[in-house]
Amino acid sequence: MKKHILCIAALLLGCLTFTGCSDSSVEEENTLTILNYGKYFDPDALQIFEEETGITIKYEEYESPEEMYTKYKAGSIDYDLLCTSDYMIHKLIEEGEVLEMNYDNIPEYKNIDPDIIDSSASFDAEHKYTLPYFYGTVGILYDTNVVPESEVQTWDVLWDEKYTGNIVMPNSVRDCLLVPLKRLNYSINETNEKHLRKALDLLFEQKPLVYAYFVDETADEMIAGNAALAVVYSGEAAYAQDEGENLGYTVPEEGSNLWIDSWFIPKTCKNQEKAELFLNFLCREDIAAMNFDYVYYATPHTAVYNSLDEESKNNTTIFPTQETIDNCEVYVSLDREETALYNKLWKELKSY
Amino acid sequence: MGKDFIHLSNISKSFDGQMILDELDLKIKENEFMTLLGPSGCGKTTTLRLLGGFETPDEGKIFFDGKDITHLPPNERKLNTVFQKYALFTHMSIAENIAFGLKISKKSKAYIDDKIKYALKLVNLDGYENRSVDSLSGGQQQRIAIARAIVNEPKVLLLDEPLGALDLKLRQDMQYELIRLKEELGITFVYVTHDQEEALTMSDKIVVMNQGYIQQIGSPEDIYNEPINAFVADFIGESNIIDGVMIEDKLVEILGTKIPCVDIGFDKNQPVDVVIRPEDVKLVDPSAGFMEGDVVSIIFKGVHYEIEVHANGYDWLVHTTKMHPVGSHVGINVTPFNIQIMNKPESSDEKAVELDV
Amino acid sequence: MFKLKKQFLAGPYIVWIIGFILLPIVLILFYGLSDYHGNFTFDNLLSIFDPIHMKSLLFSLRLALICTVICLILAYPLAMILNSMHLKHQSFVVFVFVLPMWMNFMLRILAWKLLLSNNGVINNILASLGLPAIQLLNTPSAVVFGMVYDYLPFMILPIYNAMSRIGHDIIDAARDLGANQVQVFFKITMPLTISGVLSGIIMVFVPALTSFVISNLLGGGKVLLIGNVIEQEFMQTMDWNLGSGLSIVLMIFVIASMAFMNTHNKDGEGTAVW
Amino acid sequence: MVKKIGSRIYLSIIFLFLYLPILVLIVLSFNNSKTRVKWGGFTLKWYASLLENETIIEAFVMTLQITLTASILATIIGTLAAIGIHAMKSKGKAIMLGATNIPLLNADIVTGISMMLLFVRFTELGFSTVLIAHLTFDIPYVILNVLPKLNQTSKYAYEAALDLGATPLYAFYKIVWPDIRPGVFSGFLMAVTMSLDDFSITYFTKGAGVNTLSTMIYTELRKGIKPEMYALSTILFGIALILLLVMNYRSSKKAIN
Repeated sequence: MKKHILCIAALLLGCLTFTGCSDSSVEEENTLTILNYGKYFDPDALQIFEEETGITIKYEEYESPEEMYTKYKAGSIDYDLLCTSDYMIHKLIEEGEVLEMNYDNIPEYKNIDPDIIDSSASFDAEHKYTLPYFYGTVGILYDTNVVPESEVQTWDVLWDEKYTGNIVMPNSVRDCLLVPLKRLNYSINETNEKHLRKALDLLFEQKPLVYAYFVDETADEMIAGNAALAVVYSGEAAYAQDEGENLGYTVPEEGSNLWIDSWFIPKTCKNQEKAELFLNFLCREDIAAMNFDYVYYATPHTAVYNSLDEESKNNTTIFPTQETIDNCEVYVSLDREETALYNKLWKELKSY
Repeated sequence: MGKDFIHLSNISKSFDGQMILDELDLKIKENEFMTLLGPSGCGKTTTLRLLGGFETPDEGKIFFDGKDITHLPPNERKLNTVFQKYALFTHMSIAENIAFGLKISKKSKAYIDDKIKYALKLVNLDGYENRSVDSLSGGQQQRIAIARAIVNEPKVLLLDEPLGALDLKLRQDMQYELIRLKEELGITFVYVTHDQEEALTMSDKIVVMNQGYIQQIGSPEDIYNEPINAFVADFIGESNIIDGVMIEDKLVEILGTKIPCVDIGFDKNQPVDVVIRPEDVKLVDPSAGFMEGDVVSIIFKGVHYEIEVHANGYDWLVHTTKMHPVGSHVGINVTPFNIQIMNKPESSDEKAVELDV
Repeated sequence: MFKLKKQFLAGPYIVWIIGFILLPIVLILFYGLSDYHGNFTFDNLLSIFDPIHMKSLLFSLRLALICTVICLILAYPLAMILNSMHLKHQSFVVFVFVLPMWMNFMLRILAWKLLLSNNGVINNILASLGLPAIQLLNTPSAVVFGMVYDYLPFMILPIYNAMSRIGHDIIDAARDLGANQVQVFFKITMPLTISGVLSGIIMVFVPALTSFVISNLLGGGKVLLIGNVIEQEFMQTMDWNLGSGLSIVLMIFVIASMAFMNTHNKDGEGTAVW
Repeated sequence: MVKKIGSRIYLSIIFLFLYLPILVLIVLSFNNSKTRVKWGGFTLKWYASLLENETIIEAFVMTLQITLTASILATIIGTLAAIGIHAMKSKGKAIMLGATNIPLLNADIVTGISMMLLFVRFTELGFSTVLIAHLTFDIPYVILNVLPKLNQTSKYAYEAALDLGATPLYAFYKIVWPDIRPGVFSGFLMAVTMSLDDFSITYFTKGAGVNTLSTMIYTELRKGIKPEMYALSTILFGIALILLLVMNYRSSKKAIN
């Protein structure tokens, strides 16, 4: 009897591997391999692209820019298109890993807000390499039932022992360090080890109060009511406010980080024209709108912005006011030694 | 022999609704070598386990030296068991195995060492103290199992088919050893086996069991020569068991022939089992026997020939020292004294006759 | 006529061993013993003495030890109970403990998160009873809990196996020789199950020592085990040399603990779970 | 009696511990509410939307593909290897067994990383690299399940078959195979279990677009799990339960016969 089971299993296997193989042999020629943040592209939009162009997309996600860097640098997968944050792009440009974009192939680029393109100068000085995708701030998402609005105007609240076990901090080096750095009135691009040590001491002091260090889970944890205060990206905050109740978002007055996530074409790209075809596609108004609805971060796409109702336009969680933007810094990349220092501090914080 | 030492009184025991022992009643005397003999599933091992304390009876009581021990756990009973597959502790040395019971009863070290030496000598394994169990042969393991049991100076030694796993030669040697041991120790042995030869060789008394009932109790000679029913006859040695009808006292009809016997007291025309041992069958000239037949096979067995004779539709089993070639025509004769007449069992499952011990 | 030498049947596997078992280890050694520029160095190995790494290694050892002890304490009586039930089909026991494994372990851990989180089922029950909420998740205890949950079957099965191999006649014999139930346990059952206990310990301790997933999922980023350090070196910091160096250290620890166990385990029936 | 009740209670607690999370997932799969902690009534909608969720279905199919391919190939290679090893002299045997133990005893993370280092050097990460990695840790389970069975078979029976004129293949099929079949089968099951449950090794060796359930859930878990996952896990559990029950029933029936 067992023979039969094996036979059936073998048959099943045969079918599965057969279909699997036939797929992969076709897609070798006509594919785009894309690496992006998690939850950062509407899967339906990807499908539309595949249907319109016949190009198959191999889509992969990552959590932190550092993880992206490793995946890219490992060199085992040749990516055609990447989307990541300002400072990481800066680093890769400096390492000569980025191809110049041919904006002539991206007519829809005209939709992108020139102000944001200007802000990108900190990492793409000559505007040759990148295409802004979303931008936003880092701030505090809080449970309005537990924390009064007055308290969250400053980062100090994250050291308030009242909220022991109710604080979520970011699980990435720079986003986590920016909080004490700003509290101490240093730059978020601080490289002075003494200053960084001071910031780290604050984080050590804070650690017993922290519920967890999260990135992507933060919004869901806040919606589920597992914590009262969380340091998040503005987009995450907007998503959380949409799904949950009684959640507020502010950027504390000491200032914070303005981030711009942008697309670029890495050296490993096998077909730049196809990559640019995809970039043009995502700048199309309908697609940009889809992605805005899906991701819910501030879009630099002027047409999409203009089509929004007044309420959304005035949602300061999504679209920071000019005042806030002026109060924020953009990350710049760190060199090898500085990165090593940051990593070391990070491990120190994490090891008990 | 001594007084009744152990009394199993009206014991019943069943497993999963299946009756293993049915109102068994058995007495064992002091210093007796008593063997429980029967086919597998007859209840002999269960009886032994009841004695050892590994099972409790559903009904009935067990008395040991006059005391009720029915519910006493095994470790508080003054008897020890030699297990079928020895059940030696593989994680201990020989000496540790033997010392196990003594250490538990907190004997002094010197006493224990002495006892180990004595016991090993008794089973002819002196010097084996520090060997590991795995390094011993089956026969040696068996002796250790016995040594381990007897150092505790039990009043009764229970042996559960202790020779079953040994080869023939070793088994015979061990039989003599056991008899010698029994005499040296002067204690009661209760021995379980399905091997009739073992039972006949060693026992003072044999209890033949089948299907939870005692069939017959008696000395080896009694059991062999005067089996009480066809089951016992068949189980103890080989027999020709033939359906017969009692014509009148001292005359029985088998296979269409009336032959004289010595039994009396049966009803007229009562159906009976006629049992004749193969060595009691005499092969004579065709005209001299009460029946004629042809030799269909002959096997040389060393001391005798085993011959099969086809006569009147029955294949007779004959043991004789004289050779009769296959195909030769012979006569069959049996002296009346050697013909056993037995009542047919009341039911097909050979229900035993009630016995009084 | 061709004559098939049976040894050759292992041919494909020998190739496999060389290509996919030995070669990767050679690579780890290569990376671990060289620096960024490919020069030979012991620095990566020695970096284990860096206080950060040492701390997380010691912390991993501590959690793994606690996890192993808890598993042992839970599993041993359980194995005894299961054994005393005299199940007709022992495969049933295996079945019961293997079944959860067929459901993805990530999902099972997720379920625990739902139960244990601040606003989760257990805290809600506590709240409805008027008791204060307790933070159960994102603590070292939560990580140990997850480990115990995931690895408990690996402790139970070998112990149960060893226990069911003890013949009833052995126990009977000990009882017969005067041992009471407590004595039987200490003198017979325990010594005879020690091999099962040892393989259980190995099968729990090693994965617990090297785990990084459970601490990621239940530690809330606050519990940094040596496995997490290695994972971060590979996936975040991109220092493969250091990561390999630490992996070698971990490997040495695993081999050492195994060697230690094996000297105490003569039967060597290490992995017979099924 | 007290002892018996005590042990029953203990048993129940352990089973609760093992099965509570599964129960939670099953309950949640029927929960008509978005938040995870509130019961919003019975629904089957997650099962319906599961079928439309391509990410999950793809990961599920990928998992099946990898698990089945790896387990079956591992069973074949492993069984052959076991026969080969069995026929070896003691020294060769020891070396082979030592090597076989490496992936079993080594930490998952080290195995995963070492294979990643290998693949990154010589090829591109993708489906085949995951498959190779799974095979690598599946084969030892097969070997270790088959070898003891081989040790139990009598060498003479096989030789007797050859003596009676059987070809080696026929003799193997008629004499050796029936003896080792249970070992092969449980080795296969073991391989399936390990492949299904693996995360670490897949995590380090998978390429773009290749996601098993484990790795998919790992990313999903951090982004907020979709209720469809509960539905899938309930279905998976149901399948596993039925499969194992059938197998158990079969083997117990055999035992009675």
